[in-house]
Amino acid sequence: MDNVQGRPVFEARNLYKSYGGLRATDDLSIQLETGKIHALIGPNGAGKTTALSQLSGELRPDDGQVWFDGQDITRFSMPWRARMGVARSFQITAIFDDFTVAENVAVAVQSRTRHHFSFWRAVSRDAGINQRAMALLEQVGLGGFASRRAADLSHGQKRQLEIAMALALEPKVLLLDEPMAGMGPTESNQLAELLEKLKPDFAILLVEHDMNIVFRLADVISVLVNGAMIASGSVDDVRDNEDVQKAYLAEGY
Amino acid sequence: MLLFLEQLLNGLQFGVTLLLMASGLTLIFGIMNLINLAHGSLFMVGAYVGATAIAHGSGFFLGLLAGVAAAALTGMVMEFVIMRRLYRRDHLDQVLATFGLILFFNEMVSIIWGRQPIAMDPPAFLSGTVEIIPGAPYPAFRLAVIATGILVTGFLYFLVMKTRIGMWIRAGASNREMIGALGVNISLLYTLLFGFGAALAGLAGVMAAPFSAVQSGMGENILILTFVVIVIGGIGSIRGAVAGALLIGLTDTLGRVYIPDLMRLWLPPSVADGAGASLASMMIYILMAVALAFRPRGLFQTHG
Amino acid sequence: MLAKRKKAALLGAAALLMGTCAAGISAQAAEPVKIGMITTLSTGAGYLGDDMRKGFELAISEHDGKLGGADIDLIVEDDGLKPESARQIATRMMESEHVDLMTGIIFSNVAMAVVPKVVRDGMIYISTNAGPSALAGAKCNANYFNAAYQNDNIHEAMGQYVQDQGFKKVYLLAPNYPAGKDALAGFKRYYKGDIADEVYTKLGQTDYAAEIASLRAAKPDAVFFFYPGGMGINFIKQYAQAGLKDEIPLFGPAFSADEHLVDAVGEAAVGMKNTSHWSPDMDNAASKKFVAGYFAKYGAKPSLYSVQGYDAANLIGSAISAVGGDMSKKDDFRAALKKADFSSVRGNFKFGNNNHPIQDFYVREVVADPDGGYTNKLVGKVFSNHVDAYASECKM
Amino acid sequence: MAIFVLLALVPPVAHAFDNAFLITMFNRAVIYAVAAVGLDLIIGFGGMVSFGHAAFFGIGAYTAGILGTHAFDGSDFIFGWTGSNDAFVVWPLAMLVAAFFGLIIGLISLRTSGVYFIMITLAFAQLFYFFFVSLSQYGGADGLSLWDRNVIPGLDLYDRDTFYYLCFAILLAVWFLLSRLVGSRFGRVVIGCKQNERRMRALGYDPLLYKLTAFCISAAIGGLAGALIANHSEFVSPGLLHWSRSGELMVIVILGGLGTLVGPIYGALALFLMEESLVSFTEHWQVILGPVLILVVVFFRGGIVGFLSGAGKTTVKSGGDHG
Repeated sequence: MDNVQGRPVFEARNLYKSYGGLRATDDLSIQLETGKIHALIGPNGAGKTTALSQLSGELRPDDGQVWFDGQDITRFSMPWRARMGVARSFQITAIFDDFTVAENVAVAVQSRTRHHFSFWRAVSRDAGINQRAMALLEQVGLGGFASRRAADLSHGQKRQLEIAMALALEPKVLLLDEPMAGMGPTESNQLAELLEKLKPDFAILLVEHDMNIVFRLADVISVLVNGAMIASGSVDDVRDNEDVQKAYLAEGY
Repeated sequence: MLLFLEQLLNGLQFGVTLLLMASGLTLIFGIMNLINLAHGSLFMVGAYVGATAIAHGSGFFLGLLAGVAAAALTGMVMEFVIMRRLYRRDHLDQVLATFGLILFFNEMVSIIWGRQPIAMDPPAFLSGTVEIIPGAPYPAFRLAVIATGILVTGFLYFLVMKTRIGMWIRAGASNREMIGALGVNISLLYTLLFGFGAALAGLAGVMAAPFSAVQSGMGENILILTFVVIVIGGIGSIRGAVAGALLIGLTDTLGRVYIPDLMRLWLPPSVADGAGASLASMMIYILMAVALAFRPRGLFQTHG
Repeated sequence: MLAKRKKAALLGAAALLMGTCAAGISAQAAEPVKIGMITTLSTGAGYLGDDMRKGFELAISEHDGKLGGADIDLIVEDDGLKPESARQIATRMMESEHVDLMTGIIFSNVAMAVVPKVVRDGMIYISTNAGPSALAGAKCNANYFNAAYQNDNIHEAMGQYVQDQGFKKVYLLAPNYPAGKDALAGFKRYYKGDIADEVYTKLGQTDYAAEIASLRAAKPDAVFFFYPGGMGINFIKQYAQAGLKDEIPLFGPAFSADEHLVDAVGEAAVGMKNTSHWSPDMDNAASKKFVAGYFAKYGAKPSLYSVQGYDAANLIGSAISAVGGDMSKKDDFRAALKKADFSSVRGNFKFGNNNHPIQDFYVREVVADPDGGYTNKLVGKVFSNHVDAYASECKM
Repeated sequence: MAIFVLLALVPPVAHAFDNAFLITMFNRAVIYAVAAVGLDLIIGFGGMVSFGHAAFFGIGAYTAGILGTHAFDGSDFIFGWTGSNDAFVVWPLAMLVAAFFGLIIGLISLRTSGVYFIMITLAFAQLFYFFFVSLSQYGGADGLSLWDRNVIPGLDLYDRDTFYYLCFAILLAVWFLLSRLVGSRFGRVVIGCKQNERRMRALGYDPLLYKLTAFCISAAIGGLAGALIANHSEFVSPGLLHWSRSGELMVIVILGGLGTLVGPIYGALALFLMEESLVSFTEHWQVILGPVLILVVVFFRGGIVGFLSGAGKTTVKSGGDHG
């Protein structure tokens, strides 16, 4: 992590994306810095997931650029960006149900290594991969569940597993799409603590609904309404912004 | 030019037969998310029952009705006994179970009717020709097939676009959960819808019987073409089925006639005729591969 | 519980295995001459094999279940017009049922899958219909006898007839498979006029609307078509429905106008000229006895396929009697077959150097049968003692 | 692995009963099992429901048939090469040609998913079916006789037992290699793609690459099985590529147990034994096979292997999500 503090490691410049006549992303610019959590909030349908998909490479913007580590990666696919160090999690839990918990992480760890086209050696006995996977599971607090089938985990544990899989990519940037969705207060709290612990080493974009969590974790907050960013700044700035209050009141928050 | 128009009519006639098959299949797929390989068996049941009834002196219209009713009934029984267990299964299971149904039906008709094809003649009042294009007398029964196809398509359009049932169907095709929220008795609706699709297949079977061999396995050739039609059109889309059916009907007919001629421009006639006939038989599959290579979900995709 | 299931499954598999073995053994214990008949009984062409079998069985029943004095065990299997299933059946007949000789194949493509293999393995094969050119020329075999015709013959006869009748512009149609191409080649060997067009359709095609439209536009003065079985029924009907029957005359080989086919087509076929090596109204004692016997036994008119089955059975009978029922005398049996010492319903019949028939060919016309239905009537003779075009290539 | 012992015992048992046809029949089952094990790799592990696998089977068979024809009559095949009868040339080539067409078909088909994939693979198989139907210089619809079986120095492939054990050894080898493969790094990626392709992309994998490789491997195995069946029946025809043959291969996989690799071997045996024993009861044996198949699909999801291990594996809808 040799990034100088204060210079963005990941940056979106003037992204546009529309579907038919509908503007889903309207001149969105955002910067992520190592050691900071940048929260992206907004009412339902504001285009948060669409924006995140463009950052992760799953969707291509109609216009605008995405920069990572001083390189224009706008035309890079999601797998390519993931290998470079841009990891994401999904709003709807996306794990491999039929794999064990350890295998879930192992397949992510394997992504960092080469030799995917090895057809002969049993990956289940690959010490390098397995040890790293176990270490990551310990880190997110799933050390005791390694050999359980992933589908049998609780919801909160699945979300933790997703974080472990993202971390396995040894990314510089973490794009987290509502990681606390569907969690109880205790689980949310645990995950928040984990994110705080991870914060110094990563540039994190956090899409989140739960304002308490956002206010607790975020260094910078950006507010998205109808695809456009109506405010961006520190927690206090955004909390006092009239436009933001209006937008949220209209939604009934 | 005269010849070309006549060939267009031939292509259209084949196209509407495909359309009768395709519209039922695509509705069933769109709403129930079910691949039914046994749809061709319903076509066969319709043809057999229709031809048998007419051979026993029922008269054409009663025979037609018998064929359609038999197919619809078979379809509803099929749905009630087997298909409803498969809605929530993956496509692989559906393919295999309905493949099993094909084996069963093909063998069943050869037990009942024997292994040799049975013949059916067009009714006397449609056995002549009509000069719809001056100078080119065209068989009246084929015109009747085209007319039936157009009428049924019109009816389908009305049903899907203008009625309450149609609203459910459209809702179901675009959002499967929503249909449950509308408070409709889904399992009854599904059985009826399946029966309706089967009736269309049966109708296609009876209408096609005079110019096909009514025999065990007759459903499979048209079934594969029907799948090509709905896959090119976009599964679940009636508009896609119409476009696909016409495209395939015309490509097949015109290809058969004109590709050998085209090949003679480059090849000696003895080679060109055989090669042209071969290329013509591959043409629709090439068309499908090309269409899907550029539009992986068909021309009129309904499912995102 | 689990162990039990496994046991049950293995026992089941073992039982199936034993069952299959036992079937093989019990079949082996029988003594009569075993004839393996592979033929086409299903699909639109199923009646071809069925007629052939009926002819064959008629000959057996006329001799009280015997041929040439020996009891006959006739094993009949349907090939479904699939070469690969015929090949499997042939293997089973040879390896499991140990038949003494084989016969029955209708279609050339099926024959080509089976015959070269079985005759090379020493099996004697007598063809009751298919006569592919490949087996008549350089690849002829001492174990292979054709009791029907060489494929090209009947088409050649029609080529000659159409030429003699003075037609100048003929339209040709056949399915796109090797026998279809051979048919048109055979026709063109003797017809020297113009070809309006030469069209090959998909094998098994049932709807000929597009082809008929093109045909009409080409304005030929005659049409020659080779569509056996269900294809022929559909073609002739649709030809009449398109209003062409009285405008342009149809000509074909007997396969396009056999007794079943014309009955199924009905009025639309009347007047159609076709060539054959036999006709139901032929004036010889064997033929008359055969037609009467066939009708008495099956209540139906025999077709050329029935004739070929009947003649083949009698041919086999003549050879069995020559070896006194001892099928191990292979050389004597072959020599006896080659003599063709039986009375054919076709009149003239002998084998050429390539074990293919040398026989006469006739033109027939489809007429309404006074006894109901439709039938063929002799019009005239085209070839006498006709030898096929490949005999000279056979070094036998 | 009771099944392997059972298969190894077929020739001695058949000789004991003096019924050589049993070996011929089991040999067919063994060859179909080779193709089905290969198919299980992509359906059971990769989630790619190929309804056109008979294409590769046929391509392999025709490779052997065409090369054999030229070797037999000494005519030119291509660039002055007169074909070959050498199994060490023909069989690898059959695999290579099948893999090559697997690559092309896969490249186009894998752009689609769900039903579209099922149907486009079917369409490609039809394309090849009609191609061989019209390939008149090699028999067209009539098919092609293999005048001589392929040659392996020191082995007599015309000997029933030798050929049987050779095919059996190939089945063992294919089964073993694929068992290693599905446990390897590559295998894990392929299985991951089946479960959640989007997640795999987010983890930095390009699914197309891995699925395509698996598809080609499966095609190559199908090609090898095709070359074997050509030798077995000494005859090749478009019937090998008929769509119902693709269905049959899928039936074998499901009947035996999807995603187990050993299952398809049970499946092939079960199907052929069922056919042979039902045929002796009634020529209409498919009227029984059809419903049996439906029962297996509806109630014994795990197939024979699932039944033997005491649990019907239930699979949730995965490939067919059209939301």
